[in-house]
Amino acid sequence: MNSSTGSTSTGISVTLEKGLELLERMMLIRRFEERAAQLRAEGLIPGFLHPYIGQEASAVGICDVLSPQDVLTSTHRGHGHMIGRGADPARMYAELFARVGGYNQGKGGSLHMIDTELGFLGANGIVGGGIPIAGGAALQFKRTGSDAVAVSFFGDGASNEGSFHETMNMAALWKLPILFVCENNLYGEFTRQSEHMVLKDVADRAPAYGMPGVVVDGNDVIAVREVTKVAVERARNGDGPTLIETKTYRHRGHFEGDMAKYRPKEEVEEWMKRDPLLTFSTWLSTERDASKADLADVRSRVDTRLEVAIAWAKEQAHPLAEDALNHVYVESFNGEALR
Amino acid sequence: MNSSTGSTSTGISVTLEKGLELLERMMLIRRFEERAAQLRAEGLIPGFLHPYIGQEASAVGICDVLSPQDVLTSTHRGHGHMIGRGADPARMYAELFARVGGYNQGKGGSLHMIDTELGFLGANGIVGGGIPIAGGAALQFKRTGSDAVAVSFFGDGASNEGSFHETMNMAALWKLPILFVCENNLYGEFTRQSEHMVLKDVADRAPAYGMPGVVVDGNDVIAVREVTKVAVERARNGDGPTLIETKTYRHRGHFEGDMAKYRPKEEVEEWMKRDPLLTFSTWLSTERDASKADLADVRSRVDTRLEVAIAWAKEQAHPLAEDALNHVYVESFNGEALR
Amino acid sequence: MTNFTYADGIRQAIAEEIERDPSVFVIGEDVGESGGVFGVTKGLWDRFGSNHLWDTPISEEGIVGAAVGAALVGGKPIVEIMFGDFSFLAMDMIVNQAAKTHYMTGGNLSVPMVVRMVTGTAGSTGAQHSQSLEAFFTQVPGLKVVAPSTAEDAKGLLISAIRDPDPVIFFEHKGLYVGRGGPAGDVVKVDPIPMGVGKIVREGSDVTIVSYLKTLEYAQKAADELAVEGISCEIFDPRTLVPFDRAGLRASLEKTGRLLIAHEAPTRGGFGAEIAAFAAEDCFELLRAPIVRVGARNTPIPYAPIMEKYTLPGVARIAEEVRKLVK
Amino acid sequence: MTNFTYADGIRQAIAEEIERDPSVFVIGEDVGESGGVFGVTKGLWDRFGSNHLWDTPISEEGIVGAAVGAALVGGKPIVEIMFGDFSFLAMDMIVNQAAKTHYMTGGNLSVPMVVRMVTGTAGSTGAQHSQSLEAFFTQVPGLKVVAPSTAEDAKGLLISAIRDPDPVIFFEHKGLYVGRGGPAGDVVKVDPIPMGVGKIVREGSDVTIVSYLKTLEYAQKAADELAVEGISCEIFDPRTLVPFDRAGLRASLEKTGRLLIAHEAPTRGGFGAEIAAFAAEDCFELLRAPIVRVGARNTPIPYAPIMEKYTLPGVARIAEEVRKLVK
Ligand SMILES: Cc1ncc(C[n+]2csc(CCOP(=O)(O)OP(=O)(O)O)c2C)c(N)n1
Ligand SMILES: Cc1ncc(C[n+]2csc(CCOP(=O)(O)OP(=O)(O)O)c2C)c(N)n1
Ligand SMILES: [Mg+2]
Ligand SMILES: [Mg+2]
Repeated sequence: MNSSTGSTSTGISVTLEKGLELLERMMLIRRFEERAAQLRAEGLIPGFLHPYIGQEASAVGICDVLSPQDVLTSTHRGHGHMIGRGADPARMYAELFARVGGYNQGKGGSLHMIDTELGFLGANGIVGGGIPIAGGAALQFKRTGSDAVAVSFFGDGASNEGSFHETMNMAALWKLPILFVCENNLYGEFTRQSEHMVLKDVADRAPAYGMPGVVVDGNDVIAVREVTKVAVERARNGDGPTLIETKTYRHRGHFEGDMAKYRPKEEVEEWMKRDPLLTFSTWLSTERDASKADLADVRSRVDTRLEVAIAWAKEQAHPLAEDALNHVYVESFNGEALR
Repeated sequence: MNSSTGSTSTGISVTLEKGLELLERMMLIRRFEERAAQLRAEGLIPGFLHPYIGQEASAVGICDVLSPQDVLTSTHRGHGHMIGRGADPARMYAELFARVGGYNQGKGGSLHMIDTELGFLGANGIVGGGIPIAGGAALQFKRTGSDAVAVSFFGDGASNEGSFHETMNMAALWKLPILFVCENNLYGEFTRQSEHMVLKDVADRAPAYGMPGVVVDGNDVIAVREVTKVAVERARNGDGPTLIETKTYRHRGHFEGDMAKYRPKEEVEEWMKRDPLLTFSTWLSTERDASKADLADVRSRVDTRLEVAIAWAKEQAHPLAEDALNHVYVESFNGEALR
Repeated sequence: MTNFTYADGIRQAIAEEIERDPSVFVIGEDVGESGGVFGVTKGLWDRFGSNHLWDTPISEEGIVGAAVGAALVGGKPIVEIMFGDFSFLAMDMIVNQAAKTHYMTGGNLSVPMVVRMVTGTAGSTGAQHSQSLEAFFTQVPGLKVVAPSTAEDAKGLLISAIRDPDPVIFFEHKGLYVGRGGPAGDVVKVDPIPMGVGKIVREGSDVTIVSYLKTLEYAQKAADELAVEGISCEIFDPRTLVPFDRAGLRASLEKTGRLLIAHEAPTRGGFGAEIAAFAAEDCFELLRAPIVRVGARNTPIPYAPIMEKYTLPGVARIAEEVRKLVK
Repeated sequence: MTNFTYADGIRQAIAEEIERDPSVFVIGEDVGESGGVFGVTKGLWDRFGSNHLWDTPISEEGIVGAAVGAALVGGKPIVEIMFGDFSFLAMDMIVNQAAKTHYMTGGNLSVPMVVRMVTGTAGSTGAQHSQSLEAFFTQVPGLKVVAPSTAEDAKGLLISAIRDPDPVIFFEHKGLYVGRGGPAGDVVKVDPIPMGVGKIVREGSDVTIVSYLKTLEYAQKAADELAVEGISCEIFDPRTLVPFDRAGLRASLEKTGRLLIAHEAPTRGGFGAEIAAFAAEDCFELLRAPIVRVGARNTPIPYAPIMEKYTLPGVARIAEEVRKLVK
């Protein structure tokens, strides 16, 4: 077996300040999702929501290492990746509310959200759909000698799709600058990992392509950050891709509305103890002397920001019905719209 | 690495008689293909031909171990598998000649040939297309408690298709009675293996699914037979699938007409020395005291059989043009044809 | 009053057919213990066990391929594609393999498989979870295509589809599932409904409206509105798209001389084009007015409800087009 | 006489566009050093190197996905699908991803990608290597679809397709490749041909024949035959199917009042259905006779030449149907 297990965080190089920054980012995701669920219950969000709650350390740990020129593809569970990358919660809410001020002008919703300025190439409604696309971005970087890196987030369930296989193979073959980040939250929809694959570690699929695979505690933001650094450096150096498996757990059901009764109570309890925000807050207190006030500040900054964001989003205009006809094709084609 | 290398044949249990039988089967494939190429040049065969010449030991070694209830799926290079399984060269030629007496009544040709009585579920024009289908047959065997086994033949190039990945995973997960036989002839079309994957051994992809993978000299019919026995027993016992990689070489181009200039001369020469018919004939002479007459008899029996087959096939009727309208749907549907 | 929903019809057809023929089984993602994302197979796992409700990894091509292979050796698989949009990942197995097997093998093999596809919009499900893909399949020689609009039709047609020796694509509109995941309704006996037999849902004399799946409801409401204005609509539900009841449509056009086709798929290249082409070819002498198609506008399905509603054919657009047509 | 084949046109368009815009590149199976199975990219690898002729493993979904991703970050990929039939393995990337990206992102991203698909029959290539799949793509909002019939059109339209900011499906008929793998022909300068502009290939007054790709040749031969009998055919080659030159077709129907559509795809659900539906809707008052479609019969493509020929629309069937139509 070629895959190695990333050592658990020793916290090297993380100051209190940096730690609080990471915590705030994770908190922003958590609270964004909690508020989104409420707003959906209030009827403000019409479409699907797949909450990222519980997995925050994975997105934040990965994204913290990236540079501005890097690009990402994501999944149906994409809010965490977007916020991890630094997206604006206000425009995200506006998109969820289906408003023109949203990232996709109300055309995409949760499943298709993008932020072009951040190189966030999109959530995706198709399981495994983002993987080949990230591969293609990495191919273009390689072809043009760019030192940008592509990151593809996907789940344990997605690793059973053909798209995973085809892209892993090409990426390894061509030594593309890409990170395959499998967020293993133990379930694909209502199906346990043990019922969808034999292996315990998705990372053990990497050797099948001649690629390194690494397992990391996906609830430990520092540990994720450390393995990511290695993988990003490898990618930027032209040494090719890495498969990073972040072991994590979603606290809620598959989608907002799923009661997740298919999960054993003990399992849920066990993972709740390993809540990445909880454990990291504790670590910051004990290892970096974060004060209660420090932590409270983080929370209140996050809440303030989100309430401002929500208020802004609520004020955004609804699209016109006829806006549905735009953007089918690039409008400037031959100077006229083609419908 | 979980995959193991099958020991090279020691010839255990193969008598002269059995050896001559295996040789004859291989010779039948070889000569079938050579004659087919000639007949195509004469204008008797209108479609594609992908000759199996050079790979005979793989098909014959695998098929020799199977039982009547077992089923197989094949590829664009399927004649060897069919003959290995015992198909009738006369009906095969008739199909290639596009006659009604052919296996598919002239509707299929080389790429889609079947023999339902032999459980030969078909060549396939889609690379990787036969893999999920074999998986499905194995699933049905498992569901119904049958002790039949499914075999899927495919190439090194096909192992990069998503269908390979998805089916390997499901087969391992459900412990399906199936053999995945990757005939690695070093090329997918004009592309060397090293240009389509990083690994040297396709068998090393098996561990990614928790499946055993085994490499065997695909030009050694006895060695192939031995690893097949193990895999078939495993499958019949309910212990699940095996990936068998038979290392072999196609003597000719990818298809009839391809001059195969993309292959180094030395490589071709090297492999010609390892011609499975040549080496096995030699082995039979030295290790089993086969006489020159024994070997000559094999050849003449084969040639006689094929000439009779060709003559029969040439006599078969061409289909009527309107036969094209049959078999779009099962004719008995509601008592009338639906077109 | 009986409580018998569209989902009940589908569930009951599956249950009765498994009982009748144990080679019938369901295969798909989360179709087993969980009863499916839309709850359609709920309760069946308890009754028939995992051997008849086979849960799979997320591997659409492999799943449909497994169904094809199982069908070749005696199984009668019913595949559930959770959202029809995912069928694009299994297209090779459906179009290149299943649809052509009987033909390519000169009639020696056949693929008695049903692919159940959840189709259409259900409120901001977005561009990748809302498509109406009938025309991808109706054009494929070798496939049959079914599109029921009522609980009875869903049951009777699914029974026929399961017994059918050919691969059948069976569309189920999300908007017709009622009380998703709710308790199972009453068992209603429904005879198998033969394929290729349409149904006059409403008699009329001014125009024939052909519609199916969820859009049929809108057509009916439009007809109600129009009746008040003195416009008499005949509504024809083909129920199966392949085979299509050409004689039934022709008979209706003999009465009305006008044709409007309404469906949720985009107008361009939707199955309405085929219906229109048939009518313009074989019923030309009956036509007194242009053939009108009311499909979704030619856009992907947008997320925002306002835009989504605008793209889809609704009661108002159907009524409006009929008014223009009979003027 | 210039020696300039269909394959030359395609090859030259690619070469000129790579020279003009280095972000253009070709990606596909064996498109590189070997020059492709049909020899279309022959010589380009020597000229532009592997960075512009990117050979891949056999992984259609991954390949098209790679093109989509590359297009999102500044590349202008031209994918070669060796046989259009294999596109079923990449359908998700084409239909769910590429076609919808610009729309789903509210116009923020676009996918300037060309997918070159080798299409149609070429003599006993069988059911999985002979399909004509235009209607799979013409129905998809967000895709443009091009179907050139001559060397000049192939070159001019491919140039436009490469420069186009949207995903374009570009059909190349095997039967139009001449002297496959032969020496490259003369370089002929061709200006970009705008999309959506059809061409009257032959003027006439009795009937408008719409045809494209290889079938156009048969239509022309049929018209020659019919001319002798005093029947005057106008032939309209739309060249691009999406956008479709509706005005051009209408203008022709104003002259002839009769419409026949001939293409190699199966009649049921082929693009001819869309053309017929358009005409029956928007040009109804011009029509003096039923609209006739001459497509392949609704079967998979059989292997045997006798049957294959029978299923396809040829000169005789086109001529025969025109005769009936003008009678
Ligand atoms: C191709 C496809 N198949 C099925 C689905 C339905 N679906 C949405 S999310 C999901 C589970 C994905 O599991 P995993 O990849 O582990 O991601 P997670 O939801 O756990 O984050 C499924 C089956 C889909 N959206 N796309
Ligand atoms: C899906 C698909 N892609 C591409 C092709 C074209 N093609 C036919 S055979 C072949 C090479 C297959 O290589 P391999 O699997 O190694 O089998 P081999 O030909 O070496 O026996 C290719 C690319 C095809 N038939 N189907
Ligand atoms: Mg998961
Ligand atoms: Mg090979």
